[in-house]
Amino acid sequence: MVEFNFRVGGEAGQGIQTIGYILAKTLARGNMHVHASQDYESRIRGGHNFFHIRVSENPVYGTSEKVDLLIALNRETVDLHTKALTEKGVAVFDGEKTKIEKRDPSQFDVPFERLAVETSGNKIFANTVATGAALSLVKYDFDILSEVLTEIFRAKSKQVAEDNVKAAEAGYRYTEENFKGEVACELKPVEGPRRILINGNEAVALGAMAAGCKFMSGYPMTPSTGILQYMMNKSSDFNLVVEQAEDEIAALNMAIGASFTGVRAMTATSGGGFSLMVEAFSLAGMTETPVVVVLGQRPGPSTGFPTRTEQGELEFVIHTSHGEFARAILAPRDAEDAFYLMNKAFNIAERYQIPVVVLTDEYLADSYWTVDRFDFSKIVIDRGELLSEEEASKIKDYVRHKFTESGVSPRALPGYPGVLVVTDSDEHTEDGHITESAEIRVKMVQKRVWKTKGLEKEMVPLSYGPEKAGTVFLGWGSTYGAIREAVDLLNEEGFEVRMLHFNALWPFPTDAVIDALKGSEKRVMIESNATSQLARVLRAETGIQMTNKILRYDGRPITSNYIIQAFKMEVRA
Amino acid sequence: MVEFNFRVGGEAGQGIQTIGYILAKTLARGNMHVHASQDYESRIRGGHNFFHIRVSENPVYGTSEKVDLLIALNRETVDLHTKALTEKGVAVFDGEKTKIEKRDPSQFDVPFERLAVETSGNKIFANTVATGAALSLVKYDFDILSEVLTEIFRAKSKQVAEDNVKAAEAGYRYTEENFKGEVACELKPVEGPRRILINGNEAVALGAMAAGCKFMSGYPMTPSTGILQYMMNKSSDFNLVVEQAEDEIAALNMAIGASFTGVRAMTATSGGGFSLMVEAFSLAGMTETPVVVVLGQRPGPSTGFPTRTEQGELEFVIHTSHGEFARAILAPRDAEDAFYLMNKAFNIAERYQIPVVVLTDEYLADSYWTVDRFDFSKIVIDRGELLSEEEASKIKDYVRHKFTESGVSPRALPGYPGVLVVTDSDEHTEDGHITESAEIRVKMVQKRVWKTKGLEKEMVPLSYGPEKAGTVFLGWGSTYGAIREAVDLLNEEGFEVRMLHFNALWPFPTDAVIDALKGSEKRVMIESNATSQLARVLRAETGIQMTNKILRYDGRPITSNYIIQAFKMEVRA
Amino acid sequence: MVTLKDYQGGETAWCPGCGNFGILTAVKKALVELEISPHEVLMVSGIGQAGKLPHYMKCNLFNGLHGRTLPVATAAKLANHRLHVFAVGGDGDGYGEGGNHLIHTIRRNIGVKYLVHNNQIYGLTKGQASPTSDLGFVTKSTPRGVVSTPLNPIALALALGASFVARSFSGDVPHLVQMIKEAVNHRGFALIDILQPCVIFNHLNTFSWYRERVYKLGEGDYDATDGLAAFKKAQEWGERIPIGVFYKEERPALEELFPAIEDVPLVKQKIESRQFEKLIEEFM
Amino acid sequence: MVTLKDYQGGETAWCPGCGNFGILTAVKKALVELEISPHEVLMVSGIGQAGKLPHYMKCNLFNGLHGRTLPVATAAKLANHRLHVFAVGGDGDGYGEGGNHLIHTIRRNIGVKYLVHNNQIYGLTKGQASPTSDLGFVTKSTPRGVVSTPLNPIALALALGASFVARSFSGDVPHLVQMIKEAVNHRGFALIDILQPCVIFNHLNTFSWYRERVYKLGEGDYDATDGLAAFKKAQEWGERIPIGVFYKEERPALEELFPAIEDVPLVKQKIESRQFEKLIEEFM
Ligand SMILES: Cc1ncc(C[n+]2csc(CCOP(=O)(O)OP(=O)(O)O)c2C)c(N)n1
Ligand SMILES: Cc1ncc(C[n+]2csc(CCOP(=O)(O)OP(=O)(O)O)c2C)c(N)n1
Ligand code: SF4
Ligand code: SF4
Ligand SMILES: [Mg+2]
Ligand SMILES: [Mg+2]
Repeated sequence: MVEFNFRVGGEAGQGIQTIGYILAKTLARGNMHVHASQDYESRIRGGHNFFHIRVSENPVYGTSEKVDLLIALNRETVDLHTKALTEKGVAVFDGEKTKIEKRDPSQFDVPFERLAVETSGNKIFANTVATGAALSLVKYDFDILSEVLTEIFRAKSKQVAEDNVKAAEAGYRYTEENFKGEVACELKPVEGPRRILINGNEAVALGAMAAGCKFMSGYPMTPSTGILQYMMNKSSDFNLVVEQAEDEIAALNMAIGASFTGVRAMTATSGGGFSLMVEAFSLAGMTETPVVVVLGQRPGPSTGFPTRTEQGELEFVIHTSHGEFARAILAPRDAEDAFYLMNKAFNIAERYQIPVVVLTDEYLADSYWTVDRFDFSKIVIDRGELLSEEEASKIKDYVRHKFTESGVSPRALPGYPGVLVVTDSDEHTEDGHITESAEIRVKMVQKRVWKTKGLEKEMVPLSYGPEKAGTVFLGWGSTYGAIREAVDLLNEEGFEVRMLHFNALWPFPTDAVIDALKGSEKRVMIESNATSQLARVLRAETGIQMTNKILRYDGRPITSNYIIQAFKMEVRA
Repeated sequence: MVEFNFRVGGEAGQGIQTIGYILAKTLARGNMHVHASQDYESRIRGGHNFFHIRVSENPVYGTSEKVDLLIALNRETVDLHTKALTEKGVAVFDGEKTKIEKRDPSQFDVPFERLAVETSGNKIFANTVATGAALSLVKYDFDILSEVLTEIFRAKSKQVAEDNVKAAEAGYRYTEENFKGEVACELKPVEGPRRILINGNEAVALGAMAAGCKFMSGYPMTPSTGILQYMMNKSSDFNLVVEQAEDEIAALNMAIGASFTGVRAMTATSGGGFSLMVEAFSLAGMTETPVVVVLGQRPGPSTGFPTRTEQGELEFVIHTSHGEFARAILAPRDAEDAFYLMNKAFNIAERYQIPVVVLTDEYLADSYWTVDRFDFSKIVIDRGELLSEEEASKIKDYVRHKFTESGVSPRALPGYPGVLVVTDSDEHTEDGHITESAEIRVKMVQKRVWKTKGLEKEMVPLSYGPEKAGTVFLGWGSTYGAIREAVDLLNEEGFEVRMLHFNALWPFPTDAVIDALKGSEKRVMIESNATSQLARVLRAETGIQMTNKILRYDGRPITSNYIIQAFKMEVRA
Repeated sequence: MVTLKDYQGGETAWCPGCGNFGILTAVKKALVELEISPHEVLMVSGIGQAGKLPHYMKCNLFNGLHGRTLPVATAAKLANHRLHVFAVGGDGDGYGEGGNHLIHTIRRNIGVKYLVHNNQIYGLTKGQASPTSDLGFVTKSTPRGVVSTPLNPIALALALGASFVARSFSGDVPHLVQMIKEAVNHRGFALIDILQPCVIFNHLNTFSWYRERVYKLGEGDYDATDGLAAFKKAQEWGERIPIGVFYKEERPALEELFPAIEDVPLVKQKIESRQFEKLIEEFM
Repeated sequence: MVTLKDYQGGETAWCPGCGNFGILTAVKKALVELEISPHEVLMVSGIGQAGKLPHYMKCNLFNGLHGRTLPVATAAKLANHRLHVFAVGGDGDGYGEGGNHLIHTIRRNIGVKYLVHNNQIYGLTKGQASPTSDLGFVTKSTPRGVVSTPLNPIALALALGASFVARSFSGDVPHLVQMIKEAVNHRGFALIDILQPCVIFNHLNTFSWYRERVYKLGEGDYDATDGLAAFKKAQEWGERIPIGVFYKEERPALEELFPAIEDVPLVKQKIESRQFEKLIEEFM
């Protein structure tokens, strides 16, 4: 078994996400590698959504266009996705509810609703019937499904859990008995470590919490709302203060206020919300207050495509806000990377006393990966030049913005006896009070702009693939999985391709990039945007120009297949 | 007479601006070329401010560090500026009020207050006495001063005007009688056309009005408040609607609302205010609503140096807002350029249906230039694809965002019978309604990103100086005067230097720049910022790297002298 | 003659049973009864379920940003005061993100009619607390229940000296039609806070919850010109919820106060650059 | 013992005679009388003349953005609720640019004490109308006089259910000291709107204008626990202007409602990454 792709489709409100998640979790429980992504519209009911699950014994890094098993909760799903079915692909649906004229062998009709009513007394269990049917088609171990269902629905009540198991079983048995066709392959649990199944937002939230973030303020906005909600839900049990702000302006100003007072603080939003935070971002720069902003990109401009994906904000965040000051920009590759990068983000923020942007996107936020259990021993909290009460009390005439060789000033906190912490959004002297002095201005600008010197050495891009390959695929953030797979597949086909991938973009690692691109003949920038932003940044910083670009900006994620096709059509040609 | 420099200094609230303006106006009335700049603090009373006037028979393009005549309204002014006095420089002050121990020949004591009380009965006329004294020192025609004073104060009352003239005369006569020293030169009116004396803000406002801007919404913020206030003051007489918004978010959203409804509309702010407009800027991009935003730069980040100057927002505005869409960026060189560029800004905004940023700065906003009377016959109103009621009524099924070859869609206005104008900040179909379609998305992105194609040809930088010179000084916006003068002076000294100067920066004129920089050996970027933003933009767009940079970021304007010194120390070395 | 057909729009993306449908019906009805044609109407809407309303009818539409309807609508009215300008948005949009504009738009008394679909929840983002969510209400963003005092839009508007303040209920279409008509006929700014059940995310303030509680002002001896009485009435929320016009006052609308547009709407005025030539004298 | 000397700051940049001086004196006096040490105080101030106040005394200071004091102060209080957190700003800052935060901060009832220097003008930007400028007042931005209804901060706060609403006058330092002390001792959010003459740009609402008009609440039979009476009183402006506590109500402050900080201030809590390891089970 190389891989198998499930897709669950239907209207918003039909419970697609639940079926999909249960399927993914059940497969992950069999120690397989799972990746799941979501395609949904900005509405609560109706329209067309789908949930795509890719599963394999080998690692899967991204999503796919292929479908081996389609679970169609409505007619439209059959219409839209049948063409994506692989040779042995099967579409399963409730023929009593979903009228489909042409019956071809790829279509398998299971009376989801009827079985639900018959076994569990309520048609709301129809989706669970479908789940059972789907796993039966690939001959997956029913006990695992039963275990997962029980776990998930136990929270509601024992009865609900039991009813779900019964419904699943009905679907499973019905399929065993009635399905006469063939599916691409069977799936069974494999030996190996049990992995966690987690999406980008959850990984970001958990990463932030593990990194010691204690304060989160946010305003709901797709695709980052999940971060706010996850942390909110854990706030009572884990001593977090999480506050829904009145708007994004308040959200970032709050995070800055909390951080100034001494706790690690963050906010999360998307492009439109970030646009409202731009003024406060500059405030963090001026007052040298560490803060982490998660920006979940979605296609803009303006409201754009609220529930879809894009990488349209790279140059915006590099250059955002009036005035000049240091910042750091990270862009996680996947859920695993997101967890550990959050730790890095908070450490950088405090070590350099700067705002840090973590650029995710809708694809990353909403997608699930199976990941090795996070290793908490790798979490290191480095609060930089944060002074304890005792340390601060030893300093005579403490001043917040002291000139130092590194540009970073020791940081005391308000409330320390004998110490006053003063800062200002106006240009200020070392003691934080307003100044009009030209001399101090120059020193303060230098401090704020260049204090991250050396940090670019920690922003190393990842090199992958045959070292000598003349063709280099470049990319950043959530395109990692797709590019990596494309590199593997192309090399298998005999092409010589390697990858240079960034999860840390600013300060830009100029030397490392120049070095990594030595000897390259074709340099192909792969981005989910229309203007190839990293290509422009890279040229500005290194002078090196791309020879080709593979771009996607229809709101859908880049896949390995998309890259390979574009490569063959345009780059190789 | 090559040139003569006056400087008036004192505390905020002492009326320095008034003396300065009257002096400048009186000199301009003598058909001389005048440039005046201001240095002031963010406070209403106290501190130290000065007003610098440079006057010459030949054009003067920028400010200067030299002082030939210092009018000191307090002791501090003498202390701070005496070292700037030229060889024959004179400081005039009121010795009865301002205690100065060391009396050297450069110091001339005029009892401003006493003469004011004696002649006009009130010490508030002391400043006018000082003005008279100053002009007497250079033997300037008193009648012109008398004329200007009368014009200015007549508005208050005939009595006030007369009292001012009497006070000025007292100062003038006292000086004639008592001054025994020498000044650098005498000043007298010259033949030639009478020019206007106007500052950057006034030129922007007047330019906007002449360009047909009928709606202005703003929130006060230095250095752009003057634009709001000027237009507000003229609104009743010239049928403008000018509204003070509750915040900058409202200000830009209002301008967009007015423009959507069909009137040319603008807002003006500085960096901090612009940061709050970023979200709405993206809205203008998405809804293809023309709008002009004047961004008067001041040193950031954050509140920064509210009353000082910088060019820190170039990359910010090029890359601002989430998502990708076309915009244009202009940066006037001086007051004259500002007037005409506002016309260009409004035309571009409507021709391409995009937001346009006009980047000024505090130095430009607050500085005065003598300028040839504006030529209104050069003002051309080009509203692009704006449909009249009649034109629109002929279109069957009018849609606002029609795909066209140019990317620009004919624009109808709400209220046209039989036509509905629909637009959306969400991704939309041609008819302006929300869509989730990948195909339409791609076409709409292409439309919004590339509709300005060809516009870069209108963004030609200005070449100045000996064509063959291997050294090129590059700069943008308000540094024009200083760079131009530096080029002239260096060529006079035997250096071979030319200038490439931008008043239009985006879309970037890549070909023109590559062309203009052919054969250059040294490329020196001159900017009022710390990171040399245009250098990075230029490299990103052309691959060409600067060999040297001359930067200033202490909040004070770049002068020709500053450039020449840096050139000799760093570039030539 | 204007008919409902003129206002017939395309497919909706709301959930079946949503309270928004009643508002859509009422808006169309009111406009028809007022004999206003679609091209004379400009709706400025925000982001949220409510903000989609104008897409589902026919009229000029600027569907702008979450929370920013009012500045756009204000300027549109000033640019062409012959248009009937409406602002349409949700409670999150208008009372959360857009709170500052609400305050200052009320102060301006601009002739914009503001319809707030108040479902006491963030609908489009799937169920977080809104500024009007009731105390204790458990939502996705308030697992321990709402603790902030709910925003009382009626009291707020009254405190700011609003000239027209009303509440209606999307379950009572005739009443809402009446309110909209009165608002349109009012001089200046009109706020209509519309109780709108969200059948998906708000299981507290449901159709029946509202229906059991609402009663109409103005059927007894209520005097809608007495500001203090209105403020007192505005405090009623819980067992009984008054709907109707709380307060109404006649005074000039902002668009009447600009000399520039006394005669001709701004958008109809010619651009005459040369008229500014006379200003040059000031700089000579 | 805390003395005035402990609060002695550097040189001021205000105009001679400015009403801000009285506020500075009162703030220092109140803190001394409350025996609060400078290091226990955090002032979050905005941009404007008012926002400079904390620079002229000694305390912890975050001088942030124009209009954005309240979110910063709110979060600071949540991060360390043992601090005495004040927000300080002008009328433009707090009622103009920052209006939305005021609304929602009042709803939260966070234990922040908010001092608004209300000079009915934009001082630092040299004299434009502010939201509280009186009708008809001619300023640099209102050559035809103010036409928008002035914002009544007292009425606004009451409408939003504020738990402590007061007005004072910078010309009556003892009164202001008293108000600040009551505010500090109050549980939750306290708004003190302070009438503050701007001697340069506001020649209408001068020291003597205010002095002739202000009178003290609470010297008669005024009941500061009756919201409706307070709202009625809040309408008084013109011939007579009441100062004092308009309304006061005891209820939990926001910082009391977070389980996370019931015992120990957030900033004093250890960072323990490993505690989250148990959450991993949810993803297995
Ligand atoms: C600046 C900004 N922040 C957040 C969002 C995300 N968002 C879209 S709708 C919405 C809330 C919707 O609630 P409400 O305004 O009450 O409208 P409803 O959907 O309930 O009708 C939010 C937060 C956005 N579009 N823009
Ligand atoms: C976002 C932003 N907009 C505008 C300004 C410019 N600004 C500085 S102070 C001020 C107004 C001051 O008025 P107020 O808040 O009443 O304070 P006052 O000076 O009267 O005490 C303004 C508009 C700014 N600093 N930031
Ligand atoms: S989520 Fe609620 S408000 Fe939105 S359409 Fe559905 S029922 Fe209506
Ligand atoms: S301008 Fe007004 S408020 Fe500002 S310091 Fe001067 S008197 Fe005070
Ligand atoms: Mg809502
Ligand atoms: Mg003020």
